[in-house]
Amino acid sequence: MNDHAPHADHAHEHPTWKQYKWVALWLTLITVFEVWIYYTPFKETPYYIPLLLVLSATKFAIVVLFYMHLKYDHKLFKALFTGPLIIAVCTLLALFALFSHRAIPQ
Amino acid sequence: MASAVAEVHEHTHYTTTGLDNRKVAIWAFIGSECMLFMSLISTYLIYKGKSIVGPFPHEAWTDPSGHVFKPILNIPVTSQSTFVLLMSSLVMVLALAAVENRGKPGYQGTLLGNSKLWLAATAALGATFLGYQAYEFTSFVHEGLTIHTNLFGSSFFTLTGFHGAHVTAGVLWLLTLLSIDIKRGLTPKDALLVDICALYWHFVDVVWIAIFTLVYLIK
Amino acid sequence: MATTAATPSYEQTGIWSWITTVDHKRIGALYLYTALFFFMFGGLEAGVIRWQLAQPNQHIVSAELYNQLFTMHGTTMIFLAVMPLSAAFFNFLIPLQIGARDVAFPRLNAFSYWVYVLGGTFMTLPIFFNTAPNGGWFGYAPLTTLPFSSGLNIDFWVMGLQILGISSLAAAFNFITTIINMRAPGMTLMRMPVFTWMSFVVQFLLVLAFPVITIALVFLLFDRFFGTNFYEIAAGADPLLWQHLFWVFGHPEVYILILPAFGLVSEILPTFSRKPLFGYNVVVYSGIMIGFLGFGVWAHHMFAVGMGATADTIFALTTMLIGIPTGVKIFNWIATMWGGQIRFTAAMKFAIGLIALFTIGGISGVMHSSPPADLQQTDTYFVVAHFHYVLFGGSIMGIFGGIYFYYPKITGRYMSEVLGTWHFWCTFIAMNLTFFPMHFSGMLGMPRRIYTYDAGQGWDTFNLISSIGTGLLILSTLIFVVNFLKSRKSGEVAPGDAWGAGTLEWTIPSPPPDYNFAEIPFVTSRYPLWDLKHPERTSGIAHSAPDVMTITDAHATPVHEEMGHKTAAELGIPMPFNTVKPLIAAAALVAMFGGLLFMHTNQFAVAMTITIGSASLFVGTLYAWLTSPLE
Amino acid sequence: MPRKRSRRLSSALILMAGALVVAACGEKYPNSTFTHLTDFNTIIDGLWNRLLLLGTIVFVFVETLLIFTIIKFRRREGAPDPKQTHGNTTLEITWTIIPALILVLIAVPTVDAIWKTEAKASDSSIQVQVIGHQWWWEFRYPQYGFTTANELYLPAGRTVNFQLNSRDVIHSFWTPQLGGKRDVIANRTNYIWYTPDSSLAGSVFNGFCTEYCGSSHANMRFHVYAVSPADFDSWAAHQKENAAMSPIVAPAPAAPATPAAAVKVASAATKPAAPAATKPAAPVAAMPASEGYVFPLAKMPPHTLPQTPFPVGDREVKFDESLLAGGDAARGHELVSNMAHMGDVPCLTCHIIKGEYMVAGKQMFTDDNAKAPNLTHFATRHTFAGGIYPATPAMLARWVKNAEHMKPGSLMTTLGNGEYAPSMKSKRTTGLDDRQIADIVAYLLSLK
Ligand code: HEA
Ligand code: HEA
Ligand code: HEC
Ligand code: CUA
Ligand SMILES: [Cu+2]
Repeated sequence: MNDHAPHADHAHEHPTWKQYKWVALWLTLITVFEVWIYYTPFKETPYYIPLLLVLSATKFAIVVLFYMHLKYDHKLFKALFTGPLIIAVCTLLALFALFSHRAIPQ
Repeated sequence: MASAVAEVHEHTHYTTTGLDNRKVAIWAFIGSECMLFMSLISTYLIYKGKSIVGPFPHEAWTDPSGHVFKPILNIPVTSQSTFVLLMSSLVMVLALAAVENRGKPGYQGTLLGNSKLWLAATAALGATFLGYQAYEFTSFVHEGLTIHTNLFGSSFFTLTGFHGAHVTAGVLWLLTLLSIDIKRGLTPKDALLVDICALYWHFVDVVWIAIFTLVYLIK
Repeated sequence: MATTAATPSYEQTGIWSWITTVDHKRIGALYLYTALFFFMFGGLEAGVIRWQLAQPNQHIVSAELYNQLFTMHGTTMIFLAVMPLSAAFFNFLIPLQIGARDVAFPRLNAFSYWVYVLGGTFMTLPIFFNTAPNGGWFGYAPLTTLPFSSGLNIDFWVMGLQILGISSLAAAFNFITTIINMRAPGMTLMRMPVFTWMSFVVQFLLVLAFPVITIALVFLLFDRFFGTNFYEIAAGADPLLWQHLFWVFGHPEVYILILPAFGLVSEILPTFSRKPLFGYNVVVYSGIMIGFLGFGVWAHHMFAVGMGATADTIFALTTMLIGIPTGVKIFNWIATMWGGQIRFTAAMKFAIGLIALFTIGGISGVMHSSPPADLQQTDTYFVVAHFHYVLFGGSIMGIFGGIYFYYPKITGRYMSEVLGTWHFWCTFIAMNLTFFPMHFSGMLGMPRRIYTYDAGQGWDTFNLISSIGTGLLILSTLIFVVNFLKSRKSGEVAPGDAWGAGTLEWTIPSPPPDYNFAEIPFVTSRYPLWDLKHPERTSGIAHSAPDVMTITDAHATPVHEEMGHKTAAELGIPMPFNTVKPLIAAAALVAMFGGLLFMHTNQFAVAMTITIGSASLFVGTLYAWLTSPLE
Repeated sequence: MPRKRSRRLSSALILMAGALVVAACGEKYPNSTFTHLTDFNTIIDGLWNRLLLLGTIVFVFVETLLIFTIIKFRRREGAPDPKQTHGNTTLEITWTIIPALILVLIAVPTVDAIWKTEAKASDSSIQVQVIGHQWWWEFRYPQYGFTTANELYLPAGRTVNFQLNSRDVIHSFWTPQLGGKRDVIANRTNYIWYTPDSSLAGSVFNGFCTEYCGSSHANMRFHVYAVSPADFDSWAAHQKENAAMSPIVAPAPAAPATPAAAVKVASAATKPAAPAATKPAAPVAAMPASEGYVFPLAKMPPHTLPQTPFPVGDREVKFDESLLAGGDAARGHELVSNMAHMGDVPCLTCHIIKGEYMVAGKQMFTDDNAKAPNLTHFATRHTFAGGIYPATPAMLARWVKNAEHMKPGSLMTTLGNGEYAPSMKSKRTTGLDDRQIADIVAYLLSLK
């Protein structure tokens, strides 16, 4: 009954097993690195937190782009995900800023 | 929440974009989940350092009776569970590839094509993660941190608990797929069923990536 | 043209067919009736409020009951009346406007409706037992936490909203998918009717805003039932956490309430001006803009909490910015009428009424957006005036207009224009009489949410006028009710193209057959029916047919006015089975929350039995539902 | 026909405007926010005028355009289809830019006013700590070291810096005539400051709680007395002292304090004090000449005198008012502090009266954790219970007898014997009889 199968759905290429392996390797390496620096004096420097944020954002992006194959998928899905993600991140930053400064003079 | 990914057996009609309805819906659902976890994570961050009694995540604490509490978070253990969850994502993509490529050379009859194995492995790794979490929760309770203790306890358990609930739902979903696979075998026509489950599963993984950094590694 | 409305619109009749229906039109109708009922109920509550406040120091209701009344009035109007009224139109119209045979997930749609009805009932019943929610519609913690509200009142509110949130979210995923994926060939995004566009934006607002209140409510629920500390001031909690989370949801929510009305007006004005909408692109983009900016202004509800000058400045500026896209809409609507041939039908009057009244509410909104000035306005009747002008003058006027406009499509008969005219003028005058004086009483010092006040404060006359206006509003709503019910039986019979409008829903019979379109149309412009009947009106817009592939793929045919009526079976169109599973799942879901209540009456075992029992029923039904075929 | 309609529309509008104008002329607006009585309100009112002007311009423009359009372009029978237009970029840009410019005209003074009103208060300001409770206000003067409730004295001409805090839910502090609101929040300290104009000495203002805070949110009001600096100092110096009657050693010589009060009490009571459910009589002041300054009752205009009627129906509190004349302050004094005399919670389990101790022990509370209004100089106050009742004997007696009926939800327990106590959902079988209450009232009114 499904002869006029939805077009375009499978036209895109998926990442391959080779890529999957690399992705997994990178994820592991980054995680190991993150945990490792947690135990180094680097933790006390002001660069620690930004570095961690960058690293986890990288992991986040890798999983979304390859495992969730967003990189290869329809642009609609990119929009459906990045739009909300941006709003969520901005809201989080705004809330964080609102709660972390003592507002009232005196 | 499950309702959002419902209607699994809907037939594939003509669609405007050529995409399947269920896949559109799951992405919308994932977008929505971003806001859900944003609220949980924000609350955790806002309340960090605001508890008036211990235990605390990263600092030791002595209560008025002189009892000393260690910093509560156990990085080595959580690193392991994080690794488990990351690997579950790997086997998840393998499961999807196995179903999608059923019958193709390189998959037919090979390890790579064994979708049942990969589905089972994903579910098992998810369950392992949950086991770690159960261990973590009980040891925290033993160390004096419950959901009632302080702001940290409330926000920590609720945040990680919500994530754990998502993992649980994912494991159930995977087991359902596994049982279908065992019963009648998933074919490339069913790839979408696995795909939407995989998207959900990876998203839950991605949330953990954020939680691991923001909650565990950053002081 | 059809001469009777007796065409059997649906193949089955009887109560059971309604309970098990998965037809988006029937569900839309159910939403409409239910929401109108709740609207009356909320109005009645407002009536008691105004009766109590008509004169100083009155004793119509006790303080406790008054507090329940305004809480339930606000909650009812927003969550049980206006949102579901919008949902009625989403359900009924979106598939028709985009040329689809149903929504993407018909059973999920039924589920949303049943969750809404049961959740609404769950929240409304307690008022008869004097235990209705009493924390205000935004339920500020810590007032709503256990130490300060130990009764069941707030439990009903927390769980009721949680339940309604599930309904809204499920519906929103459904409509997002529907609009993205169920459009007829050629119905590009920029050809969608503006109502569908505004609804599309609203679905995203729902999907992004509701998770936030869900979490805020989960915290409150956990605090109340499981002893967490999220809002527990004794544990050092910050009371502003609730406020921020609530308003991150709450402000997008107000645009959820208004955008559907904007959409309806954008359908009505062109039809009765006999001109296409002026600046279609701009109206669409400004709608998107409003939705997007709506996420960046929430703290304007919190100018008095002491956020500090920087935050006040930022939120003031973002708030003011929203006035621009909204103004653009207003001017485009006026420009649509400009140079037209305006027919003053009841629907058109309400649409024009919206422009006139919403503008007033928008301007007072801009006055709020200036924080120092808002320090004098916030929590006074000036704010009450603002939000009734936008909510009543905006949402409700737009929805009334929509009801007059689409009634013929829904029922096959027109509503009486004479009664409609009476309804409009009574409402218009009464509405101003009720809410305009509140600007004065507010700026002259009257706080909101007070059940009583002393004489001689300078508020007496204004309150009296407001209360008289409310009496008239009730009267005018009764005119509407009579019209609505009477026209069902004896209204003039309407043809498919009831008003000479241009969009797809008017190409099919009124009421539409259950499969909507005998053949999926292919669309070549924004006003397909005008292409057919008044090509001169659309000659200025670009036309283009979709490519042959898509057309054959969808078995689509060019748009023509379908007048005959055959059953789905005769046409060989497969229709979804009716099913009662969504209702069972919804009931189980509501029972799951309801069971928790027994924890607060110290019947822990009962609570757990009910909650776990109905949770299993829910999951079981869900499995059964997902594994049973649709057709 | 449409023309007739629009005429009807405009006549309706005119009628309405007319009605409002009439209403506006007939009434006084004692709580108007449009004042320039403080620096704060002057800034706000200036801003408001700008908002009102621009708002009115936009309003008039849009509505005129709308009415003009619907009249001019109404349908004419048999007319051909109108010219079809689809949009116009120039127009779109115009009606984007012009509102943007108007908003700039609003934004600039707004931002200016934000930074002015949220600047740090000058160091020489009077500090007042405002603490919100369900449903009454605690006012502390840390520079002077005393605490009072529900009535606030401010020296005209000096900047006051309010430091706001709550002990329970969120409240909001508002005196419409003097300044904007600021929320009163637990675990968070807020500030707001303003300078009452020096011409204000001798005036009184109404204040309100404007954040919904539970059952009696409507009954959480207060009064602000602006007084001359000299009067303020005199008042403050007196408030700092112990209560007139305390510390009491022997109950016998109640004489020095009582006569004046007793006379007043008596006279108030003999006037057949306001029957239930009608407007109560004006409060009776107890202002001894030589004591500290007290804002004269006579200078309080009607809108500042509370008019809350006695509760009626199942909330009615019956009290034998003839007993009030015979109230004995000394006996009352003993009752408030002595458990033995009451068989129940004496007043001092919750209230503070400086210099007074519970018979068996210490004062239970300090100002920092007080559960109830400080009563030390209660008789210098003209109103009580969140400013909703005048401090008359008849009112006080009923209050002490059944505060929960007098004020919905009040956290002061019902004390009268045989009274129904809503919070316990039962009738009390112990507690004070009317005689004892009369004594306590006499004592309360002696606390100058
Ligand atoms: C339908 C719902 C709806 C809508 C559409 C709006 C629209 C707006 N609202 Fe309103 N608002 C509410 C519902 C709504 N509001 C509710 C329910 C509350 C109270 C909640 C509670 O406390 O219970 C509230 C409260 C509220 C507050 C908090 C007040 C307080 O508590 O102190 C503020 C503050 O900034 C505000 C601002 C605005 C603004 C700037 C807009 C703008 O979107 C308006 C824009 C429109 C126009 C400006 C008119 C048209 C424009 C032109 C004709 C162009 C030219 C105009 C100018 C240059 C000015 N609103
Ligand atoms: C869409 C939303 C909406 C609508 C339509 C209305 C409509 C009305 N509201 Fe509403 N109102 C709110 C939303 C709304 N309100 C909200 C959010 C609040 C804040 C709550 C809070 O503070 O928490 C509020 C608060 C509020 C207050 C302030 C209470 C307080 O602060 O103490 C007042 C006071 O006058 C009021 C009055 C009215 C009146 C007179 C109407 C009238 O328009 C109602 C007119 C009546 C009807 C339309 C129905 C009449 C019909 C019948 C009775 C027929 C019955 C017959 C049959 C069944 C056959 N409202
Ligand atoms: C359970 C604690 C409690 C006890 C015991 C108690 N009170 Fe109170 N009282 C309160 C509270 C709380 C208020 C504030 C109530 C309000 O305004 O809502 C109050 C208010 C008052 C007021 C009004 C004060 C003002 O300035 O507004 C007076 C007078 C008063 N009490 C007198 C008494 C007397 C006399 C007794 C003993 C016979 C007594 N109270 C016992 C708690 C108590
Ligand atoms: Cu305190 Cu309202
Ligand atoms: Cu808002």
